[in-house]
Amino acid sequence: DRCVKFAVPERGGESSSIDPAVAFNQGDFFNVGALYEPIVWIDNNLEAKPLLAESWESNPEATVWTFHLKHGVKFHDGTEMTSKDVVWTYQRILDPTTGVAAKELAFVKPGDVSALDDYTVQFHIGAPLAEFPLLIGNKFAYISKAGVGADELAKKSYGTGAFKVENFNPSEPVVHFAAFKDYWEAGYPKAPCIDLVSISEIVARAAAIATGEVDVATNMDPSVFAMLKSNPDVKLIPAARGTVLMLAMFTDTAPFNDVRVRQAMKLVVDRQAILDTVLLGYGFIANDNPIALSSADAFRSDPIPRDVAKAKQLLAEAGYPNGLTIDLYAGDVATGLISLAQAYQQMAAEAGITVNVNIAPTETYWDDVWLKRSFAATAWGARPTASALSIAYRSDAKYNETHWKNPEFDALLDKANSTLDPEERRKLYQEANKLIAEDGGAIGPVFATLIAAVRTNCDGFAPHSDWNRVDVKSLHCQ
Amino acid sequence: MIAMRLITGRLFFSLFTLVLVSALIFIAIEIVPGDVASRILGRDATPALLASVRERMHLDVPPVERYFNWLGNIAFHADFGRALTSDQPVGQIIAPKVLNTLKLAAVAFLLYLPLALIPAALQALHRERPLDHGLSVINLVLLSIPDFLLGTILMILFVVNWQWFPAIAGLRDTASLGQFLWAVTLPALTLAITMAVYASRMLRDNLIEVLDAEYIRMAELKGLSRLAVLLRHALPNSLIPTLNVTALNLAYIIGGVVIVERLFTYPGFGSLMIDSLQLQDAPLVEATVLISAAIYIGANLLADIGAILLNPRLRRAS
Amino acid sequence: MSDSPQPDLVAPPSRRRAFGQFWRSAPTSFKAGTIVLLIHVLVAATGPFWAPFGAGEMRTGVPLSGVSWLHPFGVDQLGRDVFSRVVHGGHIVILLSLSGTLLGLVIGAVVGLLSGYWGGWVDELLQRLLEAMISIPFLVLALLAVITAGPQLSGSPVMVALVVAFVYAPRIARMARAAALDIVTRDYVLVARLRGESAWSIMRRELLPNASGVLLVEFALRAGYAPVLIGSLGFLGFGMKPPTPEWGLMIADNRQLIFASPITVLGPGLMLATLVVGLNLFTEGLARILGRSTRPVAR
Amino acid sequence: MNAPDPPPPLLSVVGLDLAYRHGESWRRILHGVSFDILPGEVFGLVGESGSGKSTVAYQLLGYRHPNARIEGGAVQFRGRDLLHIERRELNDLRGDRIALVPQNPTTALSPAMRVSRQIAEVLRWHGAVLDSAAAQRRVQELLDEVGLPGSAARRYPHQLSGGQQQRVCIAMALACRPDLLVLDEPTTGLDVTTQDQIIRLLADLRSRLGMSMLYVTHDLGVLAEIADRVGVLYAGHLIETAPAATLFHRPGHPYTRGLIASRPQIDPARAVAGERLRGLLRRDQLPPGCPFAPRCDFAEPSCSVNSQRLERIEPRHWVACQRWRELPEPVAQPQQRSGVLRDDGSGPLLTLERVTLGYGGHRRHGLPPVVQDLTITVGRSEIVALVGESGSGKSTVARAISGLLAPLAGSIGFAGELLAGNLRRRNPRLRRLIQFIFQNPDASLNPRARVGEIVGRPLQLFFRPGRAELRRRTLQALDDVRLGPDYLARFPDQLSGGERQRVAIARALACEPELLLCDEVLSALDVSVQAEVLDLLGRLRRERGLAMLFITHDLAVVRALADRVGVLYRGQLMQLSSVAATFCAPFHPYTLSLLLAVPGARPPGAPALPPAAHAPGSYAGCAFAGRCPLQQGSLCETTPPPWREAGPDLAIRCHIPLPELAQLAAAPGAMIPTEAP
Ligand SMILES: Nc1ncnc2c1ncn2[C@@H]1O[C@H](COP(=O)(O)OP(=O)(O)OP(=O)(O)O)[C@@H](O)[C@H]1O
Ligand SMILES: Nc1ncnc2c1ncn2[C@@H]1O[C@H](COP(=O)(O)OP(=O)(O)OP(=O)(O)O)[C@@H](O)[C@H]1O
Ligand SMILES: [Mg+2]
Ligand SMILES: [Mg+2]
Repeated sequence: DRCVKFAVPERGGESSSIDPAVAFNQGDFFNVGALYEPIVWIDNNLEAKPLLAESWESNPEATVWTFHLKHGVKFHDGTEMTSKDVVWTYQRILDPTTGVAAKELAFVKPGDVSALDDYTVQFHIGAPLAEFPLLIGNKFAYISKAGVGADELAKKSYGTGAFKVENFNPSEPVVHFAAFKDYWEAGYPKAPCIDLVSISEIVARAAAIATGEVDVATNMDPSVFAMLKSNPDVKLIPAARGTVLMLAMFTDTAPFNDVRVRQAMKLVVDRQAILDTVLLGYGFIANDNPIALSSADAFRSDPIPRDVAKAKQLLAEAGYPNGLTIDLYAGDVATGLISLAQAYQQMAAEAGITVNVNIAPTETYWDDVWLKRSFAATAWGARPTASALSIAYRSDAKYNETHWKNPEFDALLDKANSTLDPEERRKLYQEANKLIAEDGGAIGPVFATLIAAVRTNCDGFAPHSDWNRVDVKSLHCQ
Repeated sequence: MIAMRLITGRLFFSLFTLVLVSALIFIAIEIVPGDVASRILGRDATPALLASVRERMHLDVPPVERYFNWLGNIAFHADFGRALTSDQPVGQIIAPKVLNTLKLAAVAFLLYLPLALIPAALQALHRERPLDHGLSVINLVLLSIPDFLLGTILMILFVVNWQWFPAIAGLRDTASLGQFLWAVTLPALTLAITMAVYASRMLRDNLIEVLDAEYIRMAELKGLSRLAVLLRHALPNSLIPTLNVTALNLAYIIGGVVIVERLFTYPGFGSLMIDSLQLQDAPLVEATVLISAAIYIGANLLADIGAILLNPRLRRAS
Repeated sequence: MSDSPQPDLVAPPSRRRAFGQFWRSAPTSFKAGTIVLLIHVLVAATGPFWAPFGAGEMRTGVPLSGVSWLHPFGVDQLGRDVFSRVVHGGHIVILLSLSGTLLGLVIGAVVGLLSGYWGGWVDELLQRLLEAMISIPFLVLALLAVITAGPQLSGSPVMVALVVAFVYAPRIARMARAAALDIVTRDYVLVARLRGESAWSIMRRELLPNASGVLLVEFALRAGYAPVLIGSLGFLGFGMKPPTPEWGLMIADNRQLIFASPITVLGPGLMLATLVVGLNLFTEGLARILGRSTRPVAR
Repeated sequence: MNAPDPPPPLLSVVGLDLAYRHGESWRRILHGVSFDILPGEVFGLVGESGSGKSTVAYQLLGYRHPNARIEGGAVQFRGRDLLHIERRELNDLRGDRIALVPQNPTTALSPAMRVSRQIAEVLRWHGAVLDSAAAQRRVQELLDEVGLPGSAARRYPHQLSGGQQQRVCIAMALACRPDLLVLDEPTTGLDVTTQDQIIRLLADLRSRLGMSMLYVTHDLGVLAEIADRVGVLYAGHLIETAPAATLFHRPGHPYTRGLIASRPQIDPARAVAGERLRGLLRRDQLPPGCPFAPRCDFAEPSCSVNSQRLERIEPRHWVACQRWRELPEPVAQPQQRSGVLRDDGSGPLLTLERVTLGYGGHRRHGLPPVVQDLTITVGRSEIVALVGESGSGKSTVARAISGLLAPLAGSIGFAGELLAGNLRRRNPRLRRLIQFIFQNPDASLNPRARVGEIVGRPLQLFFRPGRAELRRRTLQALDDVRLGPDYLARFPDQLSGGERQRVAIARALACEPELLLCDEVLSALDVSVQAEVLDLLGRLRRERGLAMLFITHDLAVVRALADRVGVLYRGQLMQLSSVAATFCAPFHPYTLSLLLAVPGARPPGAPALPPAAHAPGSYAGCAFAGRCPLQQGSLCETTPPPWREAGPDLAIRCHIPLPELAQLAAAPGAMIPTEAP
């Protein structure tokens, strides 16, 4: 086996980092995924699996959660990982000044974490949370050695991951990951080392994988599949789930504050057409909510059909008999967003809805447009249902991009959180999805599948449904 | 000796220009709408983080004062401050990238000279003949192809189809010169072509202008060969506007190189500049733009000096 | 461009015959260029009426299904007929490029020539300013403009044209000045000064005609490059609003389709190329006609 | 056709036909031109502007203008036809065996190259010298040969005055000691003394090296000096060839007669009998037969139909005129002299008071000013000539008056008011009233403007006429210089040298000025035009009361035109006198030497002036000291000479007692030849 060359689209240049708490873009998350491990691993189907924690249990109310850590897990510096490291890590990432994790882990307070003994960690949380393990396995919650501060973490890896980095320099074009000899799981990692490069240009990335200059390239765009498919040395590996592409309307702003308008705007969407064009078929249909149709939590498994006539009628009822004109903002912040906007423009036109597509600059999109414009395109990586629903749709959600405040929905989520029986919970989730789809302000026609191109002489790698997660310990090439 | 005085004058003015640029760019960064700090953190900004960034950028200090502090540090301590995103000295970050880009630019320039001069000379000498027309059509076609498209086409041909050159130029260890050249040929070629088509066009027309001059006929009647006439009498007198084009081209290399760098994944200065712009890393942006401006201005200085040396009349004019 | 002979001084025998003669004696490059341009203008003007599909119309065919009789330039990812889009976009490209470049040329030429003629500190100051502007890489310049203008302003044709002019003017000015510096050393400029001509009229009468060659070429090159520039502006999110079928934008967008369906890029590219070539041939010929009418032809 | 007399000719032109493209059509410029040049012979080619002299000359170097076409004939040199040999062969000959001295040095020298390099280039290229050191030495010799200071080598062309530039060209041509020297009006625009020296130099070279020459000019006087045989070209037809002496005494062709008669003469006694030429060569209206018929006084209807062939009328004398036998003896005509107007007492129009002029460079390098306190006046409708050799500062004076060069000291007054030194601060009226006509028409006409605009512009600017009016006055102005309406739409490079200068004059006249500053305006013109322009200027002065500062070096012209003459030497006024007084004793020594230098006017055996000393010995004494034939020992060297009234309208700056000067003039032969140091 030889050193593997791994290509990701972006590596934020100077901003790139190997500190789990401040991971930001794909490159960062690759770094973190290769160097660090969480106690709970979210697998490709977005279910919680033990990793550094062998097992866990909770009290009936789901307010006290106890995790039992693996024994003999070593950090890269040779010391053993114990509960105090876990506690230290959580306390660190929950501190608002450290990073942004605090936002997503709002349900835990630094004080809630405690170590019972060297291998047992306990969380005392205020409100019941049935899917705590799923949520605690957050993308930032990677365990680093206790007492090691941001400065060291920026230069050197202090994790338990299968690979390690001796000295990290963000301006280096190539990051060299060396296999970690004392990795706890025997026989891993498979590859002696990995060289991480970033090739932002899709064409270049395709060329590089086609000519074997790199062994793995993630986030391949449908437009290059034709070429790669014909190449016998390359195989395309899709992820199980995908990123949902959405058009978010402010439900508290005219004309979207009228639910009939929102429904009309959803009805004009031809989901299949969008899938076939914008994604060239590489994805799944979505029903205006972040839950995949294939998931058991989905409220219906068939696409919502298009119905222009109904849309027209709804608009008329809402007081727009001869259509309306609206501005839609999009940016090149996720594959297909701009195309989606244009496609939607065409479809809406047939219902008398005139959409002006404004393309906003990529670099300022997230802070000038998103959450600021009443109708804007956005994208969400695949998440476990619990977090997917809470992160952007709760009334008090930090990223409530639709300004949607629905007490009924909030109640459903709270109920679900305190419901331990999976079946019960599922029903509640389905209710919630339905609400989003029918009353919410998000138009979500499709999920874009993440697809990685891998040289045929390489093995043991599949892209994760959530682009924030990478697992490369079994990746290897001849 | 008059020339000497002129040149020193130019030098002084170039410095002045540089200061002008620094002011412009600083203002431009300052007046960019929205809060710089929040832009850096973008989607995941938290009040605490914002506060810390603001503090690091001294956003509390009034702009004018900040400008002069900044300029002073650059001028007197060659200190560009620290990058916001990776809390490192800007100088350290930029230095290697500048080196890379200069390497690339050097190769591009070597390719550029023949690509610009030879066709122009051929065309001027075979004016209005098929060769001339043929070359100018080729020239025009190349001119009309956007550089990113040109690069893409070159990549598909040379990388995917024939596999002569690598797709990614900057990421391999380029220990030996040979390897380096092999790696950067394509990006350099792309740059060279996009620049040359422009310059050679210019040069051809100037050459033709000059070739009509009586002193050219005189030179011919001295018995000089076509080539000698061209090199000794025509070129020097037709180079002046071309020099300016070349200077502009250099600006292009430094500024527009980003597209080529992106395309061929070359860790150069241009991408750094655009990246830092996208990251809104103010100190980095200011530094990079300032440096690229400096390079361009330097090139211009050379062009002006060249013009002074080439056209004695200017010395009297000034 | 150059001051044409005052009609009252040259008495044309008959408009039509005069034109016929003119056309016959015009250089081939001029004829070729004119024809190409005429075709382009014709297409641009009438295209929208006979184009097989709408500019943004989807589902015209299987996405990325290559060349066919129905789709000479193929179908893009959104299932739009590229040929129709190109046809629809013609007038936009031409108008935008020309207006932008023309504005830049006028500003640039005037500033450059005058500055070259005045010389002295005015010249120096102007040059410093222009240099300062040029020395900021135009991508950065545009990007800053984008960020400053904010999203709502993006995509308005006027803004695009302005940006083109904004980027071009200083560069053209430099070129013009270089030419002027050479011309002002000639005696006929002296004569004009003795006559007491204003700087403006000397610029118009003595400098401009003699710089017209350089300027025309400059114009042709810039105008030809404008669609490309506009395209890269589109890259930065400052081009025309999609689905505006502006060619540069199309090339930029479809670039990654070059594997799947090259024609979707090469089609617009071809149109752009012919336009630029035509424009240049035309201007080249024009330069010669405006210049010394019996411009010697090489041995 | 010439009787093939031994030795065989070095070069022979045989039935040369050539045409230029004019738009679509081709226009015949040369019609079966044939002549031989024997080894060591100087063949003079004379003819008016536009007759095709230059065209012929260039064919001798096998050079064809891109839009010229050979339609027949050959140029045989050493058994090779220069019109049809390989470019490489040609290159070996050009500059080495056959060298050219161009018509117009200003545009013929490479602007961005130091003079020395341009000369050395030829030497090195043809392997005349081995290393650059040798080249440099040779360059110095050559410069010395043509009477340029060694310092000129380091100059750029634009830093030299017209005369100095032409010398450089000649040096370049002589570099390889060619067998055949082609001179296209080499002394046009040179001052007399220089011209004289150059002609002597050429004569000397030819006797030393047996160098053959084709000497193209329109100045018959020059040919009298140097040419063995002369060919007269008219509208591309060679109409007469004869030995120089014969031609001058027994011109066969009416045209030749007119040509000779048209020359202004210094002393009226020498005026040649004969009708002066009338009209002008118009290529657009040539009859199929004798091209001269339209202008010929003796023409009969048949002339313009049957074409003329060269007939042998006496040994070595050929004429192409069917009526040469019947031609009557020429009748002598009184030399026409535009009536002298005295100052009408209303005070002078232009006054220069102790004006001192210099260029930035001069002051910086501690050189003396180019012109030292010059005091001179020009009365209303008076023509004051300013003569002096090249570099004496004539143009500089004109520049100062026109406001291009602010005086370092002194004052310039015009019609009573003081002229601002800087052009900007003069009002339009003054700008219109003082018009400058430049030395070199090609440089002073905008190549991208049509004649119509060039002439029309000042009219628009100063008079704001209506369209019709503009057209009328433009045509009028052109007509004043004998240019037809068909020139309106032409560009300068479609005119021959003469035609260009006339356009330049027309432009000035259009302004209806009161004072004309004419800087060598005639030097680019040929005799018939010169005569006409002279008349024209005289007429203008008479009709419009036009005053002129007339800068020239052609004393004959001075005599024909001027009222008073100022003699300038190294920026100092040496003599100021009425025309009459100028041409008779007593003379200032320098004035005398100028007179003696006039081609064709010098008594045989009279010595010429030694070439200009490279640097004046001392600025303390007389500027002429060191070159003066009868220098008064150290006196002239040390003390500046006094400014003395030496008779009615004659003032002289000289130490020498008047009587001496007076009797000096009586016997010019008495001047001791002092050769150059
Ligand atoms: N390149 C050219 N194209 C067209 N016509 C030309 C060209 N050169 C000269 N002519 C014409 O040919 C004729 C002869 O030109 P040429 O210069 O030989 O005359 P010339 O005797 O040398 O006149 P001058 O004494 O003024 O130099 C003129 O009528 C001129 O207008
Ligand atoms: N622009 C200049 N800079 C420096 N020296 C100059 C300049 N122009 C002329 N000179 C010098 O001034 C002196 C007088 O020049 P000027 O042209 O007045 O002589 P001129 O009498 O007109 O000669 P010519 O009869 O050849 O025209 C010459 O020695 C010349 O070298
Ligand atoms: Mg001539
Ligand atoms: Mg002069």
